Amino acid sequence: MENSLTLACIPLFPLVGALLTYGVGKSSKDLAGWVATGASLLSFIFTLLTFQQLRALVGAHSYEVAAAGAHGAHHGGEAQVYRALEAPLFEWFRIGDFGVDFLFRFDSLTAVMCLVVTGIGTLIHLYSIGYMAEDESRPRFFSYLNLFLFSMLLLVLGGNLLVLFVGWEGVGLCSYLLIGFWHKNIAFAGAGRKAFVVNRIGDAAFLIALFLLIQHFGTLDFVALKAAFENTLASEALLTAIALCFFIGATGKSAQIPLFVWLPDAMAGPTPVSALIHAATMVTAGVYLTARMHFLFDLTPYALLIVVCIAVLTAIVAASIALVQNDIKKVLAYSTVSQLGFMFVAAGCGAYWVAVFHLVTHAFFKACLFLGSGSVIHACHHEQDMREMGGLLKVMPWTGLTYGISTLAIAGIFPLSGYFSKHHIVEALSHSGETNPYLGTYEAAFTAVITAAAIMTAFYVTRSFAMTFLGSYRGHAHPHESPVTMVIPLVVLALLALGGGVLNGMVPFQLWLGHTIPVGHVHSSESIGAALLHSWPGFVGVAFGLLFYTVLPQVPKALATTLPWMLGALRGKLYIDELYGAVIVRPLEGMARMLWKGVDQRVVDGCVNGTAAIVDVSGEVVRNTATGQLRHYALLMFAGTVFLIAFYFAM
Amino acid sequence: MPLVFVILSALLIASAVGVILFRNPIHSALCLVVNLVGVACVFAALEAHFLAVVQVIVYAGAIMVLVVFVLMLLNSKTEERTLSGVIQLVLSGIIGGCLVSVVGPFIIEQWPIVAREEPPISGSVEALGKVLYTDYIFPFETAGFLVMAALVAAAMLAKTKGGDPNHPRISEGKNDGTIQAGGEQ
Amino acid sequence: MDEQLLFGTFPLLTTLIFLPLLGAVTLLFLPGERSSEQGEGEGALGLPVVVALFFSALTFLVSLVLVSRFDPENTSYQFQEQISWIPSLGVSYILGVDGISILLVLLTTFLMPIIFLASKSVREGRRGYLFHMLALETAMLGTLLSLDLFLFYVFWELMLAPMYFIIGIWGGKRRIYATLKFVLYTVVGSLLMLVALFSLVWSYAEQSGEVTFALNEIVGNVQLSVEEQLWLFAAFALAFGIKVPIFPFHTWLPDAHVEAPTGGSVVLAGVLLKMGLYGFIRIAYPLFPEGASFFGPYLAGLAVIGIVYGALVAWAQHDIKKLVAYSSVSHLGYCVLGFVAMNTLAATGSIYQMLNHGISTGALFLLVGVLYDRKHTREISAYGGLAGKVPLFAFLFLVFTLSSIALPLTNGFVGEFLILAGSYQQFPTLTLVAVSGVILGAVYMLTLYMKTMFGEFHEERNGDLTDVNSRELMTLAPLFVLVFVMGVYPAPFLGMIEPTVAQYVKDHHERTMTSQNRSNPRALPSGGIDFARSPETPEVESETAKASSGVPSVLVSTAQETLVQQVSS
Amino acid sequence: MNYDYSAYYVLLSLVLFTIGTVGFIVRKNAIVAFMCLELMLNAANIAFVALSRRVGNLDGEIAVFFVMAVAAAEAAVGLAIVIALFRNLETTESSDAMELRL
Repeated sequence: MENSLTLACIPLFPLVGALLTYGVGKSSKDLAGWVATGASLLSFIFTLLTFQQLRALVGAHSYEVAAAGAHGAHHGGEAQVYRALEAPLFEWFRIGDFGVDFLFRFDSLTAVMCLVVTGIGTLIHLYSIGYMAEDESRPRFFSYLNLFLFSMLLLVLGGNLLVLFVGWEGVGLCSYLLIGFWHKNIAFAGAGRKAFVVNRIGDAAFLIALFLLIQHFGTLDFVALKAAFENTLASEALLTAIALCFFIGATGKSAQIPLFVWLPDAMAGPTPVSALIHAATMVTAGVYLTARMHFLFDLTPYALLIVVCIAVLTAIVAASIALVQNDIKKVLAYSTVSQLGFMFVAAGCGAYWVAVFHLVTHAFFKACLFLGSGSVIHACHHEQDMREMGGLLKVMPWTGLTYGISTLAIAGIFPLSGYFSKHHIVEALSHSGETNPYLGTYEAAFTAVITAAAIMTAFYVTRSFAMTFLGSYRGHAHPHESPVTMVIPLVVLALLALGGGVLNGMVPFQLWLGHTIPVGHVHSSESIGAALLHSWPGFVGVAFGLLFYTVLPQVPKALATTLPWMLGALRGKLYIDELYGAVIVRPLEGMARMLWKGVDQRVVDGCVNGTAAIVDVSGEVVRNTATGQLRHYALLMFAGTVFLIAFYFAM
Repeated sequence: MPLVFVILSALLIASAVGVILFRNPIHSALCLVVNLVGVACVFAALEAHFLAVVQVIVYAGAIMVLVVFVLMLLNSKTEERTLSGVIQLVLSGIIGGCLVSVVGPFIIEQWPIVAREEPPISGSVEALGKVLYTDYIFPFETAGFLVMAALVAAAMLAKTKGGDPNHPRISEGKNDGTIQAGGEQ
Repeated sequence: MDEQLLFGTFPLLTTLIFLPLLGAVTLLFLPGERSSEQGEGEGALGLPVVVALFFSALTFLVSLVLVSRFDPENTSYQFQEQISWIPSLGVSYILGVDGISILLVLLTTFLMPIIFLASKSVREGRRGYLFHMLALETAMLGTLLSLDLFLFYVFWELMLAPMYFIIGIWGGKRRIYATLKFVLYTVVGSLLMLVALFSLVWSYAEQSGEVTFALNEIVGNVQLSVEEQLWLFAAFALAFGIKVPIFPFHTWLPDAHVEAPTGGSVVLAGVLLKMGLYGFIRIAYPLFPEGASFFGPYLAGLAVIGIVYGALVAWAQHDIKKLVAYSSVSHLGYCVLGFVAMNTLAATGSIYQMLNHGISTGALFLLVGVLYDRKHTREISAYGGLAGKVPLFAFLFLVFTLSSIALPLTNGFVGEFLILAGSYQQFPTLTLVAVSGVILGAVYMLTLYMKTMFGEFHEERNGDLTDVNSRELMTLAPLFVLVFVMGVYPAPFLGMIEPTVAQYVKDHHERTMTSQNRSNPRALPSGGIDFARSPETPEVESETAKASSGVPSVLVSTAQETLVQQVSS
Repeated sequence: MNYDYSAYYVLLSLVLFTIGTVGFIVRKNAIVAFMCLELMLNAANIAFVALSRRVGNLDGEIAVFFVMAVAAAEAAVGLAIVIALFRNLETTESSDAMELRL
């Protein structure tokens, strides 16, 4: 470990930026965006500097491993020596022997996450300058955006689970604020609240996991935990419980079944927010957490089975809902849920590096897709319904082109980035039985489902592309190409989506991550023909998508009329929101009202007021003995005295 | 049992009953005078001569004059006999009977009639005075204060109306019994 | 040396307690305010407020001196003062401060100037209001600092009178009902406490031959049978439980909060509620370890019910103040749970959370007061969309809301985390239920925030609303700063609490052991006593063998506690 | 040989006291009630004197002296109260004075 000053500066810039932006925004609203972008850029630059430091630190060692890898030697994470940069800021709190430091740690995994967060963050800041140009309260927007960056960096830089949790909750807060950014619309604010509350459910489970760790291991530091887990005697039940608690936390943040309902609603926020938070960074925090806690998950094959089950289910369900959505952002939102499912499939199979790989490529193409959709929405005067679009490729070529590239990337077509990561996921799933006996049983079924999900993915993105950019314009606005600040990020992201595949080999991504997480075999590269063959789900999906929404529009209509119940169910998002409303939210609300009106006011206060009433009534009765007549008092007093005397003598 | 005692107690009880049963307050007062004089006789029979004299002077002389004076002044009317009054009489009579029947035997038992040789103490002026002004000087002075205070109090109470407008008559100072708390919020 | 001489003899605590009372008396001699009230501008505070502010600020400074001279490592009482008061009854005037009470004292003295700054909204009879507030401060400080049971009781009851008038005179529409309910509820408890107090003192007198109310002498020395302990603990617990308030003795709280003037609500939430738990800490637990170990799980159960129940009921409220009041029930549930769990982690968190609750809930009440001053309604439905009209207010409201729902880096998180982490080791199942309060907390607070701050703005209804003015900002700014200071860097605060609490927890477990040993020698296996004294015995190793070798001693003590529980059951 | 009959005197005093109490309860007229009070005081006085003789010292007789002083004071204040009552309520009946009733 080595201390690093630049590391400490990475999250500092967005924090200062957040405050500064708001201050600057008072005088100049336009300047605010540039200040925020500058802060984000500085953060990116410092991440690069720190990244260089880490590379120097890992240095020679890493080449050794690379050389060994080239020989196809059998090696995994165990051969690697863990190297990281640290920035211990201060001791957060210490009770007895249990202490938590405010500590940043920068290892190879964090480096990847940091680069993605700050890099894409900067691009989206830049994009937002154009996108939000006409909004009155854009200083607030940029301030929140910087605050989000700060929280996200805390999340990935945190050297222990509690600092991670700070970021974890922080991004939840920023997500809340940004979803409800246009707070005049109470539905948008409600969506923000929903996101926060659903996330909180996950966070509660996260907290329970922390309590279990504190109780049984006495530390929350990743390095210490890893060491403790290596030769732990703890029962598998306990480990599974901890792992599942973390996974529930992850389902909240990363929108997996059953806690995915907030993400589609989160599209109420401005589109850059959807791109940054709800596609590229925050929602991947769950995946990051799983990768980070790999030493725990590796010990609990049963928990991993559950992870994969949930992930596969999420992938297919979300993909099927995305098939029929007409709101362009909703399509992308469900797509994100589905893609996060893919990532969790990889993580659940123990191929954490694949999950992170897909996380990175997904960040590229999904951010690009969202920004593209934002560009379209911007052009169509905040129209989000794809039925009111069409033929936009001619008017906005840059947007259309970048959107198209990303479409192919997410479809998983060789040689775009999406192919590599997705292929590895399917690969990892089909080999998962080797390491995890539980998974072995369901391997084939899972692989089939995930392939189906991949086909659907290709289909619905192509559908959105076709409905938006091909054909003829069906809306009433006058669309135009977006300003240059919006186009530049699009182009950069499209290039990244296009060339992200270099991470699979040309840049030793797998080995790099191997310094932190187990990466298994280094796969030998395949021939181009095999690769094209392996991307068949993408081709199938894209082909059908293009066919149905350009040449044969009657086919989907016919399908809709033959299977109306299915369309209704998918349009209605499988009625999961309604189900939660009926099963959880409304009963709880009813219970709250019942507890207040029934228990609090009737039972408890009834007892209190009843006691008071009894006293009151008995006072009313006894009061009648006080006639105000002196003689009556005297009589009573006399009788009492005589009684007492008689009593005395009787004793 | 000496004859004197029998006669005196008959007189005393009769006059006491008279006090409470006569409906005209004047008659009651006259009975009370008889009773007070009877008590003085009892004192004399118990050889407390000084007290017997004081009794006549203070009670019969001073207090009764005051009472009769007030009776005349206020022109008290004859009480009417009401049912509730009778009930009250019966009730309190029963309770009183209980008291006597409970405590009476105890008294008889407690101080049985005994013969004794030494002469009884003398309640003469000197003896009483000696004790009063030596052992009981402080209580005596306190009693003096008490009487003085009572006089002042009586004077204050009996002061005629129309003096101080800040102290209205009780009946005028109507109060609805609620506490005026704070201002309206 | 000189300094030591000066402070060694100077009755710092007495000064602290009676300085506010001096201020209150001074207020009585000020010229009448009838004339000054009318000519008063919006900016001017008026002479009575300035005087009250001066005295409370002075008290705050004295308490700062106290804190600066306080030695956190010393776990016994510091700055002790002892004067015989009623010798024939063994009553003395004993004061002292330790790591548990010092920050509560600081919180009290810190909140009072803020309350005085906010007292502008009291329109009529402001001098009386200030007088009662200052008297209340004396009573609260006295309760926190007294180490004599009788003195404690006197101050405890003394707290009631000013609060009675504050709610009863300067309160809202149903103030008479609320204040009577508040007083009667509390008095029921404190009467039982008085009886238990005398019972305790007399039985100690029988045992030792001297009548004394001194806490230090009785604690640890008094020998009571299990049955006596249970009864006496129950009596004290009822008194303190009503004050906390623990479910189901909480219904006075919403009424009192809703009807009290802003300052009254702040002091009620900020300090008065803590007195209940403080009573548990200072009196009930040390005196009756047996009763504590018997009732502890029940208290924890009630606390958890309070957490969930308070949160749910808060969710159903239409009145902002009532909502915040019920949230207090929920938050105090955490504090009780943490303390009852009786390990260093949770108990420290509990005391820390008491401070946090004082700050964040106090601030929320101040904010509600700001709204109420302007629009004279507390109905949630009367507001909406305020974020656009009053951005600064909305921002502050957001920050304190987040502090209330324990977002990390605000003060609430540290306390809540420590409490839950600690209590999980003692009451796993109950804590799991309590964690749902974390979710519900977000639900009701964010619902409140959404309904008041977001959505359509009623122009015709709230168009004349003005943002937080500089005076109100001055009241909120210190709290705002503290929210973050205590959330980001709690070490100095925890450092003051933790050593004392660690010692306290250790003492408590020792007392429980000896008490059990004494009352029922056979119940405890002979190894058990040694076990309590030396945590390094082999039994411990085997107990905790599951965990890795580097398990810190906090956790070993947990294992011990579970054993204690097993033995006692 | 003297015989001590003090028990009978005390018994007499008990009877007189009881009659006085009954009178106080029965009579509405405040002045008569007041007179009944005097009866009760006198009854007590008899007991004092009788028992003083029995015990053999003068303390009982001294007590009588003080009772008389108190009775005098009481007479002064009591009658003044009756006059005040009459002035305010135009009555001397104690049953009419009930304004302080709840």
